Amino acid sequence: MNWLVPLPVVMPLLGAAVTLLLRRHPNLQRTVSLVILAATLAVAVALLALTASGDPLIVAVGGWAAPMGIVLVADQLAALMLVVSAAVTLCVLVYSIGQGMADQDDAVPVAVYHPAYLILTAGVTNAFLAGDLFNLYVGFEILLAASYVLITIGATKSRIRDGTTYVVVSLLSSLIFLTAIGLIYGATGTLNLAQLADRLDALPDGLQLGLQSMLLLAFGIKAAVFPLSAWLPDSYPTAIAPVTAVFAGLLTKVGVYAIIRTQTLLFPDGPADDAILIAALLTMVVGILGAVAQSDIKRLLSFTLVSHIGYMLFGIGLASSAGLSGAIFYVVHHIVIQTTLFLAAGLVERRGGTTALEHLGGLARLAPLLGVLFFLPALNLAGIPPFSGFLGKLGLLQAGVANGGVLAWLLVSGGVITSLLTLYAIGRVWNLAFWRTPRPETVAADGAASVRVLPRLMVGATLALVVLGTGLTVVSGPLFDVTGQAAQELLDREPYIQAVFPEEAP
Amino acid sequence: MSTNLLLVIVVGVLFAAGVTLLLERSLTRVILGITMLGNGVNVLILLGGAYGGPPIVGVTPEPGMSDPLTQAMILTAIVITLGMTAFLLAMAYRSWLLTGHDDVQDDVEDRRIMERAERDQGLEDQDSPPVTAAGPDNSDQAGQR
Amino acid sequence: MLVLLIAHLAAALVAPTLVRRLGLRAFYLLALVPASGLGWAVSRTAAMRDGGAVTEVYPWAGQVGAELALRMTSLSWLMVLLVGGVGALALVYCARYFTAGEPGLARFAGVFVGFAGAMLGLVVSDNLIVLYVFWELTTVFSYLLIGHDPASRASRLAALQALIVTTVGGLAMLVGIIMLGEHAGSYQWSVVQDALPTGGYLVAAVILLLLGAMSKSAIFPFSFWLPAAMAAPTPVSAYLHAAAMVKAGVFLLGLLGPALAGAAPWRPLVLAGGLVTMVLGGWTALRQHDLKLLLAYGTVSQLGLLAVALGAGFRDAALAGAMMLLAHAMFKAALFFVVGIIDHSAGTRDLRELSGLRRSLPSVWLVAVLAALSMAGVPPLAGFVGKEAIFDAFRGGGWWKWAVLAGVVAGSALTVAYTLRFLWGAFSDKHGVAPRTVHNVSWPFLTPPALLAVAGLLAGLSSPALNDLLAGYADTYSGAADYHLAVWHGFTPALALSILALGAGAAIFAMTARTTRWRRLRLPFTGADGYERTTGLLGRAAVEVTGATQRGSLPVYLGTILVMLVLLGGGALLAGPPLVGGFRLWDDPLQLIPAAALTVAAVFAVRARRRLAAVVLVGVTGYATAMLFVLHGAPDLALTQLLVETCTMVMFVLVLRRLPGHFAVRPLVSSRPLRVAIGLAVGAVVSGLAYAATTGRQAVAISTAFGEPAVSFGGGSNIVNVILVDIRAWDTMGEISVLVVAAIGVASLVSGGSRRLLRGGRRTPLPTPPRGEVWLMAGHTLDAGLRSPILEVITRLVFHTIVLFSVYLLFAGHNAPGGGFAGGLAVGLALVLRYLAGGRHELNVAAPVDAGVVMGTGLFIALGTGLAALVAGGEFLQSTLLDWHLPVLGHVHFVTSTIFDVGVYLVVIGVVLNILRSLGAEIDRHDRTERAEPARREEELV
Amino acid sequence: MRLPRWRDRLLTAAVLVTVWMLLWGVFSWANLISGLLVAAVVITVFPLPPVTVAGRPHPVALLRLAWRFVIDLVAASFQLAVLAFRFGHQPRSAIIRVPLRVPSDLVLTLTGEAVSLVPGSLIVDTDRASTTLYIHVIGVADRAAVERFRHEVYETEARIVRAIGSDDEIRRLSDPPPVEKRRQL
Amino acid sequence: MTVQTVADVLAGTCLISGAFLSLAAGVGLLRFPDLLNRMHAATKPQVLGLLLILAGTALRLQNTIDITTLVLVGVFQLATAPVAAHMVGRAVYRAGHVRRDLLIVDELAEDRADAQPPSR
Amino acid sequence: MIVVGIIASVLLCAAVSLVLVRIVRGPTTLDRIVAVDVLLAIVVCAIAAEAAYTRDATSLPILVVLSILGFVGSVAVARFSPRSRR
Ligand code: NA
Ligand code: NA
Repeated sequence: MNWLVPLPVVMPLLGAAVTLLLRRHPNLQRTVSLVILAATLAVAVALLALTASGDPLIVAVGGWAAPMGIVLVADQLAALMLVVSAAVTLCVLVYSIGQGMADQDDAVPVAVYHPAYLILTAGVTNAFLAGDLFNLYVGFEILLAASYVLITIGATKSRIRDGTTYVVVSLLSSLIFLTAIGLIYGATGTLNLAQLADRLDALPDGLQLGLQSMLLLAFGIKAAVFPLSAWLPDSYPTAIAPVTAVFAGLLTKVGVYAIIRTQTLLFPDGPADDAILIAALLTMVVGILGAVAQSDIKRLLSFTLVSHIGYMLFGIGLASSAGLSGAIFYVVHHIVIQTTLFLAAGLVERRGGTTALEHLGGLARLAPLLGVLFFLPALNLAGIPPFSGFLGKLGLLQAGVANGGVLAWLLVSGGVITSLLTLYAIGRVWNLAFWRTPRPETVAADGAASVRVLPRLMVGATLALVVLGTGLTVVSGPLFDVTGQAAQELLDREPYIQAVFPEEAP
Repeated sequence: MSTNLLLVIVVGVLFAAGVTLLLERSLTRVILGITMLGNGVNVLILLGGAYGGPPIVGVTPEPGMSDPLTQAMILTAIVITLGMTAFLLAMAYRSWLLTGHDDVQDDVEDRRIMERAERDQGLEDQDSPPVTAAGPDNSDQAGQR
Repeated sequence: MLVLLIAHLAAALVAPTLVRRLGLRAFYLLALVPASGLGWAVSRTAAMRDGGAVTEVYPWAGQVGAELALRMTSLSWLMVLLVGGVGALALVYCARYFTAGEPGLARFAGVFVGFAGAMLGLVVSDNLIVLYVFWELTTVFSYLLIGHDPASRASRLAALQALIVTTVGGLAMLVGIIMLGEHAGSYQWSVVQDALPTGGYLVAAVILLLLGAMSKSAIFPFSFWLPAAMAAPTPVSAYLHAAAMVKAGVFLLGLLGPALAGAAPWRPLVLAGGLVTMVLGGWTALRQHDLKLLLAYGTVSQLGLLAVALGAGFRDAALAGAMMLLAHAMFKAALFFVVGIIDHSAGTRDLRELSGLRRSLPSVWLVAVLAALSMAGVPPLAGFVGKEAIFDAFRGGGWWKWAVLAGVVAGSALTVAYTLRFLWGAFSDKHGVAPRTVHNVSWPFLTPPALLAVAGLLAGLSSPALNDLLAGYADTYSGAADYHLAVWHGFTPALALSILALGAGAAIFAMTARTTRWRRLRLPFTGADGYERTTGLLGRAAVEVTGATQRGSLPVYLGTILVMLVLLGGGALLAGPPLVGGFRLWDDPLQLIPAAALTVAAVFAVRARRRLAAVVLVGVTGYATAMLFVLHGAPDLALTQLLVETCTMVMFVLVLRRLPGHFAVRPLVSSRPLRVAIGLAVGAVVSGLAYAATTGRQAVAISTAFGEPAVSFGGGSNIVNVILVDIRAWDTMGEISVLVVAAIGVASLVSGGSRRLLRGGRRTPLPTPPRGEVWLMAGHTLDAGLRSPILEVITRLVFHTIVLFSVYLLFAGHNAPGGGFAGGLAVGLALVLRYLAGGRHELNVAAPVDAGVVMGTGLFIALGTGLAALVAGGEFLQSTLLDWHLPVLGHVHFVTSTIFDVGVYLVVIGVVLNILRSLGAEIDRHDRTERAEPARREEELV
Repeated sequence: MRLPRWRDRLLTAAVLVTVWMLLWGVFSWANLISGLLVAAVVITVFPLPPVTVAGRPHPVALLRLAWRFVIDLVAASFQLAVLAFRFGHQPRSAIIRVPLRVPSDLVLTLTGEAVSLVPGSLIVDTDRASTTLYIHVIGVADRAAVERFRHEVYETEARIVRAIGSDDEIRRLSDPPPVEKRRQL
Repeated sequence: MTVQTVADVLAGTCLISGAFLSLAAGVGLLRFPDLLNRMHAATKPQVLGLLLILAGTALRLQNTIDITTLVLVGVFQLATAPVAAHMVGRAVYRAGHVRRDLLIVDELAEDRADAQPPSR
Repeated sequence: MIVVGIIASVLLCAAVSLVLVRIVRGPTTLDRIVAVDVLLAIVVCAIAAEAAYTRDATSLPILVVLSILGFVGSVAVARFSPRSRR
């Protein structure tokens, strides 16, 4: 079944090619995109099932065996990420189709959106599957290039301004990543991750640390780790809702994924773990304080996004099986929830005409369903039990307590405070936007515009994600099985390396 | 492995110049900075591969070939940089079309919060209990910090 | 038990629909759900004797210790009774309390039932994680219930306050739970209590757990949230604050006490907190005018008492506490219900406005008195039994018990006093206040409080029977089992204390009724102040921190990243061994020339004040880099770099023709030294790393083995090209996707999302060319001043040649420098030439296809070769060598990866075409519209 | 009308095939056939107006043209190099109008090219309607030198037309130089 | 003196002359007073210098495959270099970067003045 | 041949330096573009000379590219040079 492995990348690219050819047929384009992403989801699920045995699936692309050619590696972690990302991208696609049809594609030109969106998906899946450092870079480039297009779609003044921040910072991170690759290749003469795992060990410590920190820097920017995170809240909120949603949910997590992968596989001795923990703490606290200071839902959510990246780093920095498992669980949770919240924020914007808190009010009464669509994921984000946010946090806190070090305890406290402040920030949003009596201006606008009806597809897509997010609670047992196994595989390294180089097995 | 000092210096020069341009406000300069950094990275990658003749079988004997893999990487990087440059230039143009210049502006919302911080105010939130007795126009507090 | 929980959940979900369908009658139906909990608990009564337990375990997320382990022991049995019983009654009460049109009623019903379910789950959880789950759920549901009237700011704020304060405690508790659980290796309380840690670890855990319990139960200093939460509708107050939410805290004390009360911080914290709360709560209750608030502070006070009793950590106190828990639930719920009735029929709860209700609402009065006397501790009511048991428990045995006893007695006196104030305030005839006119109270409205009040009486009377059931819990404590619950123990010191409390209470009431000076007596600092100050500080901190870190400025962000690079990279360099690896000055002295040129150009590019000058200088660095490639034995790179440089130059020119010639002088002049410093530092660090990395190499590069397989498997002798189209074709596939999407983006940006986007081809018929020589298809459409016959003729002559050359590059690339990229770029530049010579119409005619179609086709071909290999049974993108011997042509050698390269070639052509259409033709069009219709341009800008 | 178009197309194809063979550097049947194929594809995919060459190549005249070109090139390059190294000397220059006698873009272009390629002269502008080249010349000291140069350009035109021009065009070379024509206007 | 040596000597001469012409171009480019004059200097390495060096290279490589390419390079360079020079020269003139004091005569300016202003 | 190589290198190096000065000095963009043209011509010469020196023809395609497409950049600049538009 190895032939399935390249498909999550190939199919979206094929879809992009087809949608480019079909650019004058919006309906066909939509159908193609939907079919492609649904198929990608199916393949991802199949891969998750196939890798459950603990043996990663390996494909030497083009038949060029490692380390010569590029290998794609689908282990539990990669497969899990594929499933989540495919599910989320599919829902967001439905949402954006709903939005596009409602707005007659004024804001989302189909001819640009669909190919770019599919290419974005391909980049994400490629990054997850990459078993080769340079191919990881290419995966990043694909998703970033597509994201540049998506974030500036419509090319309004504010989108250009905020998009510039995003694009330039991302380009810098890409350059740093490429620098790191150049240095790593210079030092080791290989690009294959499994082989690098071996060859990097042989390098002097200082050099290893230098290479590691360059990679961490590059991924840290993408993952929005403090102090490399300031670009995010300035750039994400301005884009159209589905774009913001999928960026917030998915793209930062690709950075986190890359950190997890490289830290565990390439630098298992963990000289940077303390630094990661400190960064995690700062990210959490500074991020959530930022959220508290905001008065716009989308910006506020962007800051919570930054803040909660800290949780994932926390687990990575602990470098224990429990910590990694918690971090991976949290990644999965956060992808779904953060996406959902931004989609809901998009609905809020449609219904209330804005996401600025000062102009919102009474949404719980005006649109009760929207209230539910926001409230549940919001609680989930704040880590209210029994939602997945709680379970992930629980796993992390347990790992932190089990670690018992001073930094770990600081992180536990920071995690708790962040959780509380997230609740506070979310509570303020709920109080103002949903509970407070509707603002006069909202009411006035409400009477006039029929636009304020929420398109069924958009609501349906959001609802599906809410259900998915809530469903994580129900399946948390099996999910923790997967994340636990993934974490164990990561720490062992051997399954990965042996899968890539079977002949060297003892 | 010994290394080519000249190329190391070239890398440094390109990075230094690229970064200096990158930190400017004019998008044109930023783009040029990125172009130069791109060249710098390419030379850096080149540096990581062996020096030699063109890696073409039959032209150069195999032990004397330069490293083809670094070249393939650089080629990929060059082409990607081309695409990105085009995109950034389009952004610069759009920015000019919309605002009359290509300077990257500061974020409005961030400015607002920074101003609040400078004026020593808390949240602007009608629904929280009043944060400090001092209102926005309590100026004697403002000068303290 | 799981069935019960699921029933609650299901009921909560259907409740809104039910209420919408059936109106208020739905509440009766919903009341059946908690009632079934009550019934179930009653049916399990027998099992509760002698410390029996009912247990159920279901898997959930065992990896984090979360298993649905449910276990009912005697204390939880008691709580189930209360939760179910009071819950059912509260729902029944709702049916009358609300009017049918009440906004948000449907949601309210669902939340209420959900809350009851959460409370039920909380008390039957054996797993501490699951307990926390339900604990937080009650918090959230209470948030929604307290904020039932969201239009009121007070109600919203109170809800948020309750949420935050109890969550603070909850999170602390969670950490405590985790500490215990991680130590024990299990989160099952029945396991954990036998595997407790010791020392400071235990102390910390206990403190954290107590924070949770105390904040939930509104123990000082967290008590402030509870009275504020009175903004909720009365049934909610009755339920949350009598039987449910706040009881969770004391329940936790009772649950953990047997195992943890011995830990150092437990008793001091619990007893001190409880006593202070009891006295302060009672005292404050005396000050209230709002009956509901009076009861609320009364609740605070009683919670203090319950905390003292259940947290004291020995058998008799626990027994007393359990009894008091039961009693309190009954009388407090009944009294809240009464207040609700009064509010309903008299229209106010302010005791200064209420007068004559004893006569107008005699039945209500009767119920109120019965409940109130239980609260005051008058025999033979349940409240008396409980309180006397407490007095007895703390009698004797150490100074701290005496101190507690004194406090409890004082608190009880205050309880008596505010009880009297309540009865007096609600029902008496007041001087100078006109008797309120009231509506009649229907019996279903009064039934719930009446039932509870009577239950209080019955519980008091049947206390010996209850003793057997509650002792099952109390006996889990160490200590002699010498006390039994009963109304009458004879003339004991406890009875004396009861009488003392009653008398003192009456005296205090009498005193406070006369004067108001005592009202000024209050603490200098309250929890509410603390909350406000904390949130205020939080707001300030948030703004300050965000203002400091979130500068909103791109250069600052980039600078931060680069400084981090310098710190991390430089730090690693300094941490490592000194850089002493071998080096050579150069590989070829000729490298000096491009290196020097590059340096000069780089320095002056940084200093350039004109855009195009900077572009040219940066271009020079590019050309110099190309020369370095040539000298390094990388002709493919040089070829591509030169083509790309030309392309880049053209793109710059196309865009910059619209921008001002000079850079604005304004920005960042002052920070220039800083920028240069960062630049130099980054340059130094990267150089250092490059040096360290390349001298640190020990292994042989994998690419040294590429030569032979490139020929035998890849079918090409240009290894770089074989890598690109075969060995690492997967990367190339990604790379062309990048190009495609970038090109789409360029079009999207330049056209600003307009729908004519990306469309190529001839849209409007061209004007017919004038008579005479025609060299280009649309040269005549260009302004005469821009045309040049020489350029047109040469373009005409070399265009096909360039395209031909590009095909050569494409096919020769496998064995010599070239390939799809270079070929595609060459065609692109040929098209640029056409555009330059003939203008935008010429471009359309030159390539009368949609650029998207070209890109799409190219991408499709590249992917298609990959998929074809997959279908044929190979790996994705696997190539095949084909060799034929044909007549005339001789030996033909073909590699399928060439088809892939053709795809690349097409993609690159499409990309350049698309970029050219956007940056060239589209901008031309803007220029035209701008000149033709200045007004419309304004519109576009906005 | 049909025949010349086919001839033009074949000419284009022949040029392309030649270039193709030169690029590969191997004169084989395989290259010839593939060259034809590629040329056909290129011409079909990117159609352009036919290159209407009125005349036909005259080999002797072509050789003469080439020879004179090389001579001029070497001489001018040498002169200009001397000029470059004559420090302290400010060379004078002129911009001259040269209306050609043969009204053809191709002749205009080729003459322009030939003039440009020889160092010391540069086409500053053209006027299509009157087939006029405006040439910047360096190192001319006076009016006489200007006229000498103008004459040289006419000779270049003549050599080019004689090499590739039609009979009609060659006949036009004997017309009086249009400089006077213009002045008369 | 073998044929090979003769070829090498010739090639060396060609290469050095070509390089020298490049240097002359550099000097002229730096020294000539106005842009149009500098452009003349620029033509030398593009034409004769290049042709010389290509000839030298051909003499060294001595095989058909490469010589044909060199021929093409020469032809292409001859075809395209004047176009660039012409376009730049035109732009220079139109932008007015001309030292008129160094011009003996400017017949283009005369014609411009006669005719209607250039069309846009 | 070594002597030839050294002499040619020195000459070309000197030429590059002079051209660079013009590129840096300007003063106009067109000055720079002319200088870049010369620079490219020198690059062609240098690559060809290198090929001659090493008798290695692999870089010849670069020469073809430069000879047939090198002029596009300057034409573009000239075509859109600010004042020639009107
Ligand atoms: Na050839
Ligand atoms: Na000339």
